[in-house]
Amino acid sequence: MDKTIATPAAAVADIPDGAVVMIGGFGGSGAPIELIHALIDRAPKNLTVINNNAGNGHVGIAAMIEQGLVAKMICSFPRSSDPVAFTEAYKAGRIELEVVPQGTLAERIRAAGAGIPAFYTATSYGTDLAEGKPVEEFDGKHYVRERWLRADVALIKAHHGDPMGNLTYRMAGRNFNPVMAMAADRTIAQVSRIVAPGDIDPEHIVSPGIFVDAVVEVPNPVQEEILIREGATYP
Amino acid sequence: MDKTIATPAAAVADIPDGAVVMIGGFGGSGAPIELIHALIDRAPKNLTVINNNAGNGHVGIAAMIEQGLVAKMICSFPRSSDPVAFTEAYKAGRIELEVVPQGTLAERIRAAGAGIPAFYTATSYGTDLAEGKPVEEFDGKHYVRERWLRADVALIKAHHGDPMGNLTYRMAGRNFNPVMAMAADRTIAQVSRIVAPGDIDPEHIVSPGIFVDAVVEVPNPVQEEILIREGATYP
Amino acid sequence: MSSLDDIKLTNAQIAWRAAQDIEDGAYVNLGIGFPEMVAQYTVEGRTPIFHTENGVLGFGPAPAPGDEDWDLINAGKKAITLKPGAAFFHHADSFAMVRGGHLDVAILGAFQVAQNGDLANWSTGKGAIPAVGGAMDLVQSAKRVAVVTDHVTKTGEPKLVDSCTMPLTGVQCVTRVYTSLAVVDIAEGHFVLREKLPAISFDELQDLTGAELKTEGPVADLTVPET
Amino acid sequence: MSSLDDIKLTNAQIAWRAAQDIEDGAYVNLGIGFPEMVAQYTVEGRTPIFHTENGVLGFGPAPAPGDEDWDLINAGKKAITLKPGAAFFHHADSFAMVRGGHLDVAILGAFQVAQNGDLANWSTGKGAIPAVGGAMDLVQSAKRVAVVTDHVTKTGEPKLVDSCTMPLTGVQCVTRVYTSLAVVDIAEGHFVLREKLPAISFDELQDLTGAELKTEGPVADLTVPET
Repeated sequence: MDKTIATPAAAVADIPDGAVVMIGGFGGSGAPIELIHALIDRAPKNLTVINNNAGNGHVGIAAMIEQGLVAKMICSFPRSSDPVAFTEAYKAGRIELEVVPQGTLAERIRAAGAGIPAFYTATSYGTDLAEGKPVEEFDGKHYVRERWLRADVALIKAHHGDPMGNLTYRMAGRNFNPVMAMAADRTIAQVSRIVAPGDIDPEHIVSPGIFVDAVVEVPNPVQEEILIREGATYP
Repeated sequence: MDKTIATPAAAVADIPDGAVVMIGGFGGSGAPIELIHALIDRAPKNLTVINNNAGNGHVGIAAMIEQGLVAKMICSFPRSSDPVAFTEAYKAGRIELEVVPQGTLAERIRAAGAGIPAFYTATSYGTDLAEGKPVEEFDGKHYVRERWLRADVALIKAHHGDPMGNLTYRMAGRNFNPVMAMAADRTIAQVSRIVAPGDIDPEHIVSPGIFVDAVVEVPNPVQEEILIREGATYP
Repeated sequence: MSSLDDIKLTNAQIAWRAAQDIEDGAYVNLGIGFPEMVAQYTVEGRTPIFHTENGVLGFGPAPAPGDEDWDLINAGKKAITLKPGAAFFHHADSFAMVRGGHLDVAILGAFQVAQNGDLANWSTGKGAIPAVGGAMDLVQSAKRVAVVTDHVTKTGEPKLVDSCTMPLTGVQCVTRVYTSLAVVDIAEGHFVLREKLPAISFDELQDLTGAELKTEGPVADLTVPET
Repeated sequence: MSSLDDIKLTNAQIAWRAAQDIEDGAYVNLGIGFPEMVAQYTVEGRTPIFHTENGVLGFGPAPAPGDEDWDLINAGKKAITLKPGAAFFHHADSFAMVRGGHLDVAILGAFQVAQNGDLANWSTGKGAIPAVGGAMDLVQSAKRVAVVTDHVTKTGEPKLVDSCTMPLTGVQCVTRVYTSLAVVDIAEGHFVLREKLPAISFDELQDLTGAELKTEGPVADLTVPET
């Protein structure tokens, strides 16, 4: 079994118009910029994008929005140091927004990966974000019922990967990446280095290969934060 | 902050009669035998014990049952190579049994640790084990609602631990231990070695210290499977 | 027909037949006991990845006696070894793999399989101490749920039945049954015979089956090597 | 009373006061911005462990400029460092810590806090793009939820109110408010004044507060160092 794919372009080649796409990362940390930019080159339309944020500057998810790929964002925090791409699209009515509390977002994604179609959380009870959702009382406390959140594709960034799809991450770059890997029909991981099966200690694997469909090596990935500080624009 | 405790006896000294006690391990793998035996020495009564199994031979959980500590077992599989302790107590009406499908057991425990009071699973739908539980249809499929499973105390077995409570595990000895660590008011871990904070790579910590209240070093822990093959009895 | 005992497949042969349907790279969970034998007959050139509920993916056969490490066991509490690329994880993650539909194949034993795919394999319902393990999770969520079993019970009663009389493990979950006499699919609420031993006639097989055996096109010969 | 601006505490001083209540070994989450300052005033001899939503426990202050590693950031996307014993984990585990009640203290900013503990801090409700982050998770589940805030808005309106008029972040969740003028607890649906600046009278403080300030025993002087 060999899940490696030669290039980011080849890895994202089959993502169709209208796809629901999870994209890992929290800000620039753990953001799969090379996969995102390869997707922009392909330019599918009407995507629903799931990420904690809604892009920053003019690269990554912000560039996806500017290039007109994104019909809807599902995120917890559509602000950033330079949120102009999302803000303009939103105010012009070109993009739909679903705001989800960050922990609920993470848990909805994990629930999809774990086969849990719905769960209860105290988060958002009594707030506008709970409107229309079933509420139930357990042991005298109120909870809101939330549904799983699945995707057609997940684009994630890992650190080391092997051909079986086993992955490690790098520091806080882990964030949403391992749960998104579980929740998509097809999970595509960019890794800084592909190693041989067995080279990652079985104790240290964070995402077992069962959750990963494709691994593409990007040896020196750019860091979104650096690009933004340089004022970079894609393409 | 120093969560280390000198001896298993001191670590379990406060567990009262009637406590709900999660005990990690799957068979003998990852079973905290020294903590269990220290608890038997203390001999609290009317405990509810949560474990995948219900003891084997005449050591560990089986010995807890034989010594009359256990009023109720919550487990997925109360059988073993030598299940006489549980079987006799059950047939004599001295012990109550709640059988939970293994994945539901793991998820109920994880849910308690994650603040999810209830969730839906397809597991057990249409079976006797779903009797009396709410059923709901999501996207055309039926699911059973399950409640979280909390405990007063968790006794777990880890590999390395530091004074802040950070833990690693050893091979398949991981099993229920990390989720039980999350789900108890007080989590007591026996570890083969206590190392200094920072000695465990932050990338390799499986249970962050926030889930762990007490760490006790048991340098050469016995393996339950070996005890059983030797025909050992405790005390 | 000769005596059933003379013609029927051994468990090893049933396991061999089940192994032929496991694709390269498939993620597979094998039930404790008889189903575990399927791993021994992995088709040359294919590398399925075996999952065990207690938190290992990518394990291999038992170690040599004396080499056991009892922290490295499978769901049947037997010592195992690791293949390159194996991974450890905790129980909630392990069942996220199961419940989340990430396993390609689960193969289990059965007391009874009904023509609608209902499976009874966890409790005889006769006052024995109930013990379910991970079976209810596996049958509801693996992409393909198959059963390996004798075609009939030790007393000659059908195990493929109209509807299960024993407590269910899962509803409408089994899609293929590998028996000691035949390979039977379950489709749209019916048994569909795919393969049978040449030594048994269709009518004889039907007599040993508790519900109608439909056919769709020709029924292939079920041929397996001596084992 | 002198001008409010002359007597009121700086944000640094409010943060200092909040830091005095953080116990040794407490697990603490500090909101983005002003609340983050609380970490700078950790009491000598205490070692709280700081949690950030994006998957780090046990982080330390910002690195020297130029030493940033942008894979190592906090929820405010600022570069951080690690203390010995730090751990990384994914987002679902991070919010398991939050939602599961494992955090001892969460300290957040506020637009409004109501006397029943309701908090509004995520949306002005005025057509700005909504952005909630992890606030709704934190306020419902940390063992103790405290707020650091100016006592009044820039235009002099009370931020401690009878009931919130802005969209809620959480209901009945805040138990203590550290303001630029006072320390106020919330107990049984009421504000209870614990400490106030000596330079302001009770009546003056009440006038700047949108609901009744109750007292239980003596009100202590709120005294903080110059910062």
